Amino acid sequence: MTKCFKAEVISKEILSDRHFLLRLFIPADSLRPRAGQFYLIRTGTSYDPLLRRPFSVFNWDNNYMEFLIMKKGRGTEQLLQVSKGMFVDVIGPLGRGFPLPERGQQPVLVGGGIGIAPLYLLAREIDTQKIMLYGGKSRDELIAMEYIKMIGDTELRIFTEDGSEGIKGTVLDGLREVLTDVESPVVYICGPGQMIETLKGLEDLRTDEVYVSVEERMACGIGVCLGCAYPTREGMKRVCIEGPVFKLSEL
Amino acid sequence: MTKCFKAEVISKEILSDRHFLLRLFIPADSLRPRAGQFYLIRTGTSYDPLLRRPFSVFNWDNNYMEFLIMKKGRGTEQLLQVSKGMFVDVIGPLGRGFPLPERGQQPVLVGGGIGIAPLYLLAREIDTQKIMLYGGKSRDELIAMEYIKMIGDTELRIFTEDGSEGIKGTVLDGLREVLTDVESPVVYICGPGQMIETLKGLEDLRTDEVYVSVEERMACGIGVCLGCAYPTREGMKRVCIEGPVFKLSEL
Amino acid sequence: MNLSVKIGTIVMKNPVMTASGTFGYGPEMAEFIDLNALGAIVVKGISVRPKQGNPPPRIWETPCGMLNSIGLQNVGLKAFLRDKLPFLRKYNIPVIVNILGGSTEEYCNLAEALDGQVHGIEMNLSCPNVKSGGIMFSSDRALFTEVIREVRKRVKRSTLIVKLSPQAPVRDFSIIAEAEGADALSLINTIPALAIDIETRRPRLAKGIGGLSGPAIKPVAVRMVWEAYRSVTVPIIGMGGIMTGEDAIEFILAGATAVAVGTANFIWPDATMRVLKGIRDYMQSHGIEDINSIVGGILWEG
Amino acid sequence: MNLSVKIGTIVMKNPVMTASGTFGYGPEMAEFIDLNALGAIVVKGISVRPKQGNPPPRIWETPCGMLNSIGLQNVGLKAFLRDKLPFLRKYNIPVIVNILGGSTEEYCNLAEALDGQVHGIEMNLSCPNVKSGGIMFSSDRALFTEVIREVRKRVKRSTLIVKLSPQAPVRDFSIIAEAEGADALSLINTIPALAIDIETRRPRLAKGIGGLSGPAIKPVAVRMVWEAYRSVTVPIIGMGGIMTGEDAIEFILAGATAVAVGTANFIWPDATMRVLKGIRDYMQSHGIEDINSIVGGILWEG
Ligand SMILES: Cc1cc2nc3c(=O)[nH]c(=O)nc-3n(C[C@H](O)[C@H](O)[C@H](O)COP(=O)(O)OP(=O)(O)OC[C@H]3O[C@@H](n4cnc5c(N)ncnc54)[C@H](O)[C@@H]3O)c2cc1C
Ligand SMILES: Cc1cc2nc3c(=O)[nH]c(=O)nc-3n(C[C@H](O)[C@H](O)[C@H](O)COP(=O)(O)OP(=O)(O)OC[C@H]3O[C@@H](n4cnc5c(N)ncnc54)[C@H](O)[C@@H]3O)c2cc1C
Ligand SMILES: Cc1cc2nc3c(=O)[nH]c(=O)nc-3n(C[C@H](O)[C@H](O)[C@H](O)COP(=O)(O)O)c2cc1C
Ligand SMILES: Cc1cc2nc3c(=O)[nH]c(=O)nc-3n(C[C@H](O)[C@H](O)[C@H](O)COP(=O)(O)O)c2cc1C
Ligand code: FES
Ligand code: FES
Repeated sequence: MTKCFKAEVISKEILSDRHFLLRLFIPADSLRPRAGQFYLIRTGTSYDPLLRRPFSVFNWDNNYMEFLIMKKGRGTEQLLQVSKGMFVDVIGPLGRGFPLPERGQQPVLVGGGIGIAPLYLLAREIDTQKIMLYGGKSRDELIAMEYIKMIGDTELRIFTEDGSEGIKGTVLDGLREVLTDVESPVVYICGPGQMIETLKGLEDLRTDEVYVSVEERMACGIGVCLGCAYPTREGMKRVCIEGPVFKLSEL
Repeated sequence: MTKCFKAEVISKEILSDRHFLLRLFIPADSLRPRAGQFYLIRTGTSYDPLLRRPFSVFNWDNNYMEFLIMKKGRGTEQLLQVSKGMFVDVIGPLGRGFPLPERGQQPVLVGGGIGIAPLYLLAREIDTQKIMLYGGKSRDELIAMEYIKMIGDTELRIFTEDGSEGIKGTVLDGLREVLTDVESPVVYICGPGQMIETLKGLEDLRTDEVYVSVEERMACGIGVCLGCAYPTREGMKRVCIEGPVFKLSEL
Repeated sequence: MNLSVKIGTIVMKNPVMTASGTFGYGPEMAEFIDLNALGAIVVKGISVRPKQGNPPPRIWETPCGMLNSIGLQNVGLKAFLRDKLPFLRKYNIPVIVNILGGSTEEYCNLAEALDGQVHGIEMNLSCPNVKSGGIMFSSDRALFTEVIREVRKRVKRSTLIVKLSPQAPVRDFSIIAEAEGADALSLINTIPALAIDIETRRPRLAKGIGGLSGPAIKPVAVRMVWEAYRSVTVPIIGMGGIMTGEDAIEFILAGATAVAVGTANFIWPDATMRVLKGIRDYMQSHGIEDINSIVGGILWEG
Repeated sequence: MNLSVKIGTIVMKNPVMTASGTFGYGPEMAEFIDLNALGAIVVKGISVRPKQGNPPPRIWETPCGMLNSIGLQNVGLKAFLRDKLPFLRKYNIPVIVNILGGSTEEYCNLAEALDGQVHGIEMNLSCPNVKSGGIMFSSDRALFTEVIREVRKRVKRSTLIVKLSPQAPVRDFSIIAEAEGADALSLINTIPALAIDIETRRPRLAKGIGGLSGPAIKPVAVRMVWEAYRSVTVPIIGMGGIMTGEDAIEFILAGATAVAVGTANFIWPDATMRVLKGIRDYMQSHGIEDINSIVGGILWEG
């Protein structure tokens, strides 16, 4: 069952001037999250900012949960201010995560920028060999590399649009190439909104076996406000309940 | 000239579960505050709470300024969260402080609870012998005693309404007694609103030589909002400009 | 300690209800709180036919508040009665259905279909009248009067609640609503507002204007509840930025017999229970035996 | 880069002005900023005779906002002309005087006395008309029309600005004000609101209802500016919760030719300068040569 509780901050690891890893103590009776699921987080007693912010689970273990967070506006700025020992309000796990690959499928994980967060967990959950494509505009958008390089059984390919690291190009270029080589792929994608828009245009990707995690502004995260509506072929879906992971063919 | 700047937190000393001493680094070019003057303080980037909060100067030296703060509502709660190295927004010094005693006058300082803040500085500024009456409902309202006991040349009398420390009674009882003994007294008072109301009723105190620091809710603290109006015999006065120190006979 | 209040013929075990559109149809929230502990549940606005609602983005955060333009997305009357109501009937709480329409006829159809099926019918009149070029029922005197009058004729068993918009003069519209037979009033609905993305120069919401809710509007809502309380004798359901029990008490002192918790449900799924506990605590510490004794208890003549 | 804008016949070197009642008469603020850097200064509302204003408490903080009920305290017309105006004349900025009265006659007297003495006269109509039992000029169509019409006859040299209240329908009242000859509109004034101390059961302000200002009301104000912009052709001065240059740009995109900074002055005495710098920065980073080119530049048809 979904939980709503206060979690103590175990540590905050600064990864760059815009990125940090927030590790929370999560009581043992909390449900195990699936890769792609998310938590809503809020801190402090001020009503400004008012709403909780959604973050994918980056990693977890029996007594902690980690979130990889990019500073964007006031909510994430405020989270960056928390320190060890403080408590934050969390609700989760929420939404539907990525389905694990079926036997015989070749997992291909495609992450852009901060979109790597849920894919890191997914990569760790998948215990067979996988291909991981990770990209950003330039090398400073490639975050948590130390963590990503440590995932076992992974063929990691790095892309940057400006060529400052890895292959020059986008992960979607990379994906196309991979798909020409791989027999029965199952693709998992998480990246910025713009990347998802591009994806929808790629007709050759419209197979059943492409899963995309999408983002939409959320108020409640639990299905009651209808704020996170996302248009799909079957009408409006709630990203927080029916998503955030959708089959690309549904979008 | 009044200054508006960011000041670094040098230290935060917790004195009780509701009281703390905030020491800020104040640039050397800042004006020297007078006892009874105050600063407006604000912290963080949130608009909730919105307004700055006024605090009297408790103590200062060439490179720092100290405020004795009682946790009351959300603004002071928020200040309690600041830590060494953080910056807070300050404006000051503001308002009119206590006039120093004239030659031959016997200073009598009367403080209730957190009202001791500006009187501590005043006591330190007055380099002649002074009488200081300090009281609260009970002993836990007597704060910063370690500091107060260290002021030189001071006859300190403590009062508590419940008798848990010092003399059982209020500082106003004490004041009356002192005034029967002392020849040409000059009285400085700071305490809760209720104490000030009582004062106004004490006809025998209506001499020119009683100075009271009053409180009113403030928005701007610099005279432009007219929010801090206080009724006096000569009409409405602004606590932030014409006050916070008034002659009791004016009120 | 008596927390029970009456809104029309609805007896509520406590004054805390949900604000329409902020609590879904119940099941999602049942994961977080015991629905039986609520004074009443008010569901998302229902129209005759299902509505897809507006394209995203539908929400935007503002200082101490949020804008929404959900666009009246709902399952429609039929699906509500078939799929949603049975779930709510399992609970021992009054069910109030918020209704919305594009014409007086639609409101009447909804009212007829729901009368007697649910405890209360709340008319959300912040909808444009299709025939009169988009004028809101809630801000046009003639439309407002007519639609309440017609719906009143069709509601014989359920309690009829008229929800006021903050855009119309409260006094006048409260008096009209009461005169036309409303059993209770609820207020306030969200305040129309606009936020612009200065990078794209487009509104933050796909639909442009949205409704402002949350703590930011609380003082405006309290004032309006007070104005309504002074103008009518029917009970008032107060809402607008209620986050805590203290906030609820403020509304009750201003004249609300019951309170609805809206945006707060998004911050804390158990916001209604927090508010209820806060009310209880206040009553206890202030020696208040009956919540009804402090309705409109503000010490001020105005 | 051109920041200069025109409001009636007033040429402002930049679009940033002060909101009436939040900047005193100038001298206090001159300690913090160079008044010459302002687009214009709008002083605290002036009445024919001096006013003591309301008893304290006069202000109360609310979520992202504040209530005030200063009660129109001011030095009165005579003292203003004698003691306050000479100070402002030393600066090279347009002076706009906000006027308030209890009758059409009082407004006319103020207008006559000030016409030609100051660059602009801003009519604050959120005052009760004494004769008609306290109805506000700003929300009664007939009073509103009449007072503007009469004042217009007396204002021959200064620019006449009508300040709109958020309580009246913006479109209708904007159109009336323009039709009656207003050279410009300013909006919004504070929103009437109420906060109650649940311990004492009394209003937080001595006078009960106060006006809500600050970031909380910004999205409501932006919406109203946009509505006014679509309804009239005279320039609009936008205000309500402007704290930053970004906020100001939002108002300008919505249709404001100039913006006024109010409550923000209480948070940062140099708020106007911060806003001005923010506008400049935005123009620079977006390659905008002339601020006038983005007035009403929102990409949305409504
Ligand atoms: C399911 C899901 C999972 C996410 N996982 C992560 C993650 O693991 N790490 C991470 O850094 N970010 C993640 N995000 C994005 C993150 O929620 C936003 O960056 C964050 O809410 C921005 O808040 P802010 O106050 O800093 O920014 P602001 O721009 O000030 O936010 C203003 C408003 O817009 C909303 N908003 C802004 N950007 C987004 C966005 N991309 N998606 C949804 N709402 C947004 C905010 O919630 C807020 O209501 C996720 C988003 C979703 C929907
Ligand atoms: C000139 C002056 C000097 C002061 N010096 C000190 C001091 O040295 N140490 C100290 O602890 N306190 C001092 N105070 C009181 C202090 O400003 C308030 O306790 C504080 O503002 C409360 O803020 P809050 O957000 O914690 O409380 P809340 O109750 O949440 O405040 C709500 C609102 O009421 C205002 N308010 C509440 N209490 C007071 C008050 N007593 N006076 C003025 N406004 C108030 C707040 O500023 C805020 O706008 C002084 C007040 C004044 C006017
Ligand atoms: C996301 C959302 C959806 C809403 N949907 C409806 C609705 O369908 N019908 C209605 O009458 N009010 C609706 N409202 C208004 C609320 O019921 C309530 O009147 C308003 O939000 C003020 O209360 P609050 O500040 O506590 O949220 C909605 C509000 C929000 C935030
Ligand atoms: C303390 C205070 C006093 C005000 N006095 C006046 C006034 O005398 N005349 C007037 O037209 N508006 C007055 N206003 C309204 C402001 O000019 C402005 O319209 C309103 O505050 C909204 O802007 P803001 O949110 O930036 O403050 C006053 C506002 C405040 C906060
Ligand atoms: S965020 Fe509220 S329904 Fe999804
Ligand atoms: S606090 Fe604004 S005038 Fe004193």
